[in-house]
Amino acid sequence: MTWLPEASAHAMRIDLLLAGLVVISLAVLGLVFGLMLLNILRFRAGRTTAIARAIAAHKSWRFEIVWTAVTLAIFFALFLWATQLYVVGFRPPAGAIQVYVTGKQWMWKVQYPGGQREINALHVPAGRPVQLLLTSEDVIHDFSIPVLRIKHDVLPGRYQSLWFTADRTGSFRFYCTQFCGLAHSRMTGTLTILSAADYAGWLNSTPASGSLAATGEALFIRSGCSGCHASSRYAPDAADTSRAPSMVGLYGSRVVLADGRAVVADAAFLHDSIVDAPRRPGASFATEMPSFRGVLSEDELAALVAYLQTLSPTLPPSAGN
Amino acid sequence: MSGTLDPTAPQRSYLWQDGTLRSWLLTRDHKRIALLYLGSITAFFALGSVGAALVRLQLLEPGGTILSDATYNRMFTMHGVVMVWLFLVPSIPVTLGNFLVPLMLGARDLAFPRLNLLSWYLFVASGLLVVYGLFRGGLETGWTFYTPLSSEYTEGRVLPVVLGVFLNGFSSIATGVNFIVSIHQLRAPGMGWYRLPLMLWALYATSVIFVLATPVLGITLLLLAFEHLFRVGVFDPSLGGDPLLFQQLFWFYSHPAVYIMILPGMGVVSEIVSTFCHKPVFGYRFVAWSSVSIAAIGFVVWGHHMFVAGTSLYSAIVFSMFSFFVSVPSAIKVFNWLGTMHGGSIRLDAPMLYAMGFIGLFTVGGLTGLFLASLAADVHLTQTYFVVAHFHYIMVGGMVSAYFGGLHYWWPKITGRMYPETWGRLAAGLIFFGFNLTFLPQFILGFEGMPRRYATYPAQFQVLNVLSSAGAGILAVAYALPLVYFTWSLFRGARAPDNPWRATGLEWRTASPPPVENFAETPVVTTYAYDYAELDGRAGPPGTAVGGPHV
Amino acid sequence: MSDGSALDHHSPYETPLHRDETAIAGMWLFLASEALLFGGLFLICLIYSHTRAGGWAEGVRHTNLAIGAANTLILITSSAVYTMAVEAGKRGDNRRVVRAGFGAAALGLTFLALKGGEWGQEFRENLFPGPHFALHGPDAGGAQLFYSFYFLATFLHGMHMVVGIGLILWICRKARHRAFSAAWNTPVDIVGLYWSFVDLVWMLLFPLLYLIGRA
Amino acid sequence: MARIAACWGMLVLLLAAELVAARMGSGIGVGVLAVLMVLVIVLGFMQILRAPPLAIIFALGGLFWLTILLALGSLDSFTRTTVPVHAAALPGPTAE
Repeated sequence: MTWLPEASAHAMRIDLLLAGLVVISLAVLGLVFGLMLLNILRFRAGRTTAIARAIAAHKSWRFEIVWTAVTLAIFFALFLWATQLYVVGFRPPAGAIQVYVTGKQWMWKVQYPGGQREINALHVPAGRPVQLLLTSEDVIHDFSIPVLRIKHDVLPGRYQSLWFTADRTGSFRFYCTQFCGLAHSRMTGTLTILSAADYAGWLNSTPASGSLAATGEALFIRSGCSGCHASSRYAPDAADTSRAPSMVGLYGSRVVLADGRAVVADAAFLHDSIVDAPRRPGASFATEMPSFRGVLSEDELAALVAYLQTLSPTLPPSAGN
Repeated sequence: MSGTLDPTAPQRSYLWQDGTLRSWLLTRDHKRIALLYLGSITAFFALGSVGAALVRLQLLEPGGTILSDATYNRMFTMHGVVMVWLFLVPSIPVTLGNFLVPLMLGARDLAFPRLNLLSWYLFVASGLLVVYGLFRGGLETGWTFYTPLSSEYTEGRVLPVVLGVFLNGFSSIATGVNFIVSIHQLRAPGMGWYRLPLMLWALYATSVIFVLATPVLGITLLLLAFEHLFRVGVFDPSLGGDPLLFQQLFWFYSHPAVYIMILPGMGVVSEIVSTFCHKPVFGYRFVAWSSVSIAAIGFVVWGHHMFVAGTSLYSAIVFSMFSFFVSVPSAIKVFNWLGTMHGGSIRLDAPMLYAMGFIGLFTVGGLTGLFLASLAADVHLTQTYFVVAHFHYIMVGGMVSAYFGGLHYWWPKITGRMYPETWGRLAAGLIFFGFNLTFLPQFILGFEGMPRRYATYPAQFQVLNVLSSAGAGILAVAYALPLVYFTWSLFRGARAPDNPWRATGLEWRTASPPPVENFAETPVVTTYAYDYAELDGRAGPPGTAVGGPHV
Repeated sequence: MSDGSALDHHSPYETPLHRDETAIAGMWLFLASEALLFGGLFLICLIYSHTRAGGWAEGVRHTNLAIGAANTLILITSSAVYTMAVEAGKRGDNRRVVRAGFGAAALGLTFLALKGGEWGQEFRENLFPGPHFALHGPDAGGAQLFYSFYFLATFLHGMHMVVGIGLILWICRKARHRAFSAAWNTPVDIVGLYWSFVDLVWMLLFPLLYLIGRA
Repeated sequence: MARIAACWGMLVLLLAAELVAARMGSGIGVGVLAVLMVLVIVLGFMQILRAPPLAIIFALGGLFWLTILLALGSLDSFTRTTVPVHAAALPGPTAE
């Protein structure tokens, strides 16, 4: 397990605050446990001679004043330190890239100023302030990005703002952290921080809106496929195929079936596999895929297949099934 | 239990005065009501623990193989609802408190004995209603019932659970009214406010919260029930309603409820530490007033549950500042317990071990509370496992340790039997170890960003989760131990003398177990609460402790 | 408590006076608790009547002022009549307790009957919030919030009325058996506190539901 | 008896004044009159001043906590700036 990375200057400042809190806590803990231990060692019944206890009882108020005052002073300093870092969140800089994020049971829809849309994924450039405008279509969600040390609840009926300037490229996870019902723990996604040039390239290569593949992506989430199948190259769990095979690069690859035949996973194979999942030799997955016969319409299957094809970008998409 | 019936006992104890079931179910005796409560909350504690066990088993694997998402969500909701309202909130007040308040006051009973019995029936009814809702259909909103999830988007059984908790509130209010009025009106002759045991100060402060915070929960749940029933209501965002208002009202009760849980524990620890150090509590008045100020300031900090919820900046700043203030009186208490130990004559019997466990674990819980009171740090840590670990340190590490310590400490008085000391110490040690193994890793998980209430989680968190689950296994064994040896002691335990710990306090001046009237004649108080010199003078020179207080 | 002024053997009290004072103090404490119960409702009203002022006021304008004002008058009178029962109880005059008690209870029932009529009218006019809500326009949402508040507040107050009337009838039954005396009349007093409190809550609900924002 | 009649008379007068104030559109006036009515009931009918001192403490305590609830509970709503989402805007603005 690696330590949680810091992907912004703000994250570093928060970690400094946390470190300060940890140091203070350890000091107090050391004091409390140390005194407890010392007292036990020195004052065990039968081990100690009588000490002037009455004095302690009558002079207590001096100690009380001292430790009350010291605690208050430390607390006040902490309060100021933490508050000043919090206020920053309420003051987004002018000129930030505004990205709309909508939470919905149980997925995140992301929309960029240029009309690009994504599901459960967020691409941002490093070095430029980004402001997320968050709202929900149903219950309260929460958009949490641990590597940036920020989160905010996402409420129906109003916009919440969350802003940051990332300074480290890479792919990280974001979560829904406000309990939102059945598939709450599946409502996660990938934050991809790109260099400015990569970001521009990504914007250009991403279709603006409404394509068949985009519909398929939404279906992939809504029908529960994403609960088991990995579908993102960048996601931290892209390698996790314990529950089901990954969809990344599946289209066009060779698949060995239970009877030993090897077939190329083309559009028809994808279509039939969704309707009735094939058995694979030697593979032991934690979950068994249900049949989707009659659950998904043909239009929906087409959209799903179109989406799966985009996960193998080096191959040209077929003309459907 | 009739095996321990002893007709030759010199005094007719409250336990065997009249052994019929009817006499128990219609009793107005605060001591019997305490035992009725003890039985009920033990059952609910077991039920809540089953929920916890299933949650921890599920989290052994990142993919969560043993429960479906839906079942997992129901289980943590069940764990939360049962533990909070059917165990933690009532625990010490209704068992030890019911038993001890009149005894410590030198009174025959509480001010309103019939109200006391009614409160037990309300409690049982509410418990059954909640359990019915949780098991016939289930509920998956978490114990916080946030709208609009709980009002308009859940298929769960909101109504029975919410109405159960609503009823439960009336049981709490009845207990609170009873305690406050009793402490005002029924003190024995000579017992001034500064002669009250600190346990009573703590219970008084707790009762203030019972009486003044619980009704707000009541109205909040009624509003929620209305909205769930008619699918439209005052929190409905589609009408321009504000779901955060539900949270404001909910936390107006539920944050002070944390102090309902911890204040009685602090009272118990004050009693135990003083007795087992054979020394007056250091800074009595500060400890006493810190209870009252915790209860008072505890009412104005609820907004710290909502720092990322979308409340205003001003509100966040005000609540953050108050949240820092509320930890000052808690710190005062911890330092005063340590001051009490200094120069005492310390005996490490099981109750003292539990009390020291409380001090240590509560300190960790309090310090991590500072992280969450600090605005910017809270933004990163809230709603993750850090919060889960933090409040378990307060409620389980702190409160449950104190509850077990109190049970051991007063067990001889309640039952007239001694528990086996070695087993008591073993269980105390095991609880401390198992608890830390369970919840320390969760602080790290929280910092790493693992959200709470997740049925599945990314594989990178597995190691710490396995550690935590292993600790939970140890904790389960440790909690089962007292159940076994307490039961054993009812039949085979040594007879308890009236004052086995050489403690001050009026409850130790009567028989173990006490007679129905509590005291043969009304005791008269002539000295302050922890006057060991007077006690040793009365009892003659102590035979067991060399370091007795000869000044 | 049924055996009048004597203390029963289990009672934790020194003297009857001690017991009676304790009971009255306990009732006040319970009323403080009740005040916080309604406090949650008042908070809702305080906030929405500002943040959703337009819709809220529109809701207020649609309430039936005539019935509301009549009910206020009835409740004032009922509370006054029951206070006479309390005075009679202090003198040990059981007959007057019965008479005043029945009077207060009858007025209370009248209040509930009028309230029920008002509710019926509102249901017919589709003022109960939901998909068929009668008011439309930009402020309809706020008006629905108001009516959610209105129905819950009047329901809760109505439940308190029902409990109060039940308690008064219980007092009347005891008084008919000549249970009270100049030495012992605490239950009459305590029920009086409760009844006046229910009255007091209405004195606050009435302006909030019918008056403020009406003009 | 005279006390009860006087209180009743005062309450009726206050109610009438309340109706007049409401007609004039004075919300504050209505509020003040309502508080006066509550005072008449607490002092006249419930006779708080003749209750045991403990009762007065409890009543003041309840009032104090009620104030906390109303003051701190409304703090957030009255200091918050809310950007509402209009139903039409939900699919997302296309041009920014």
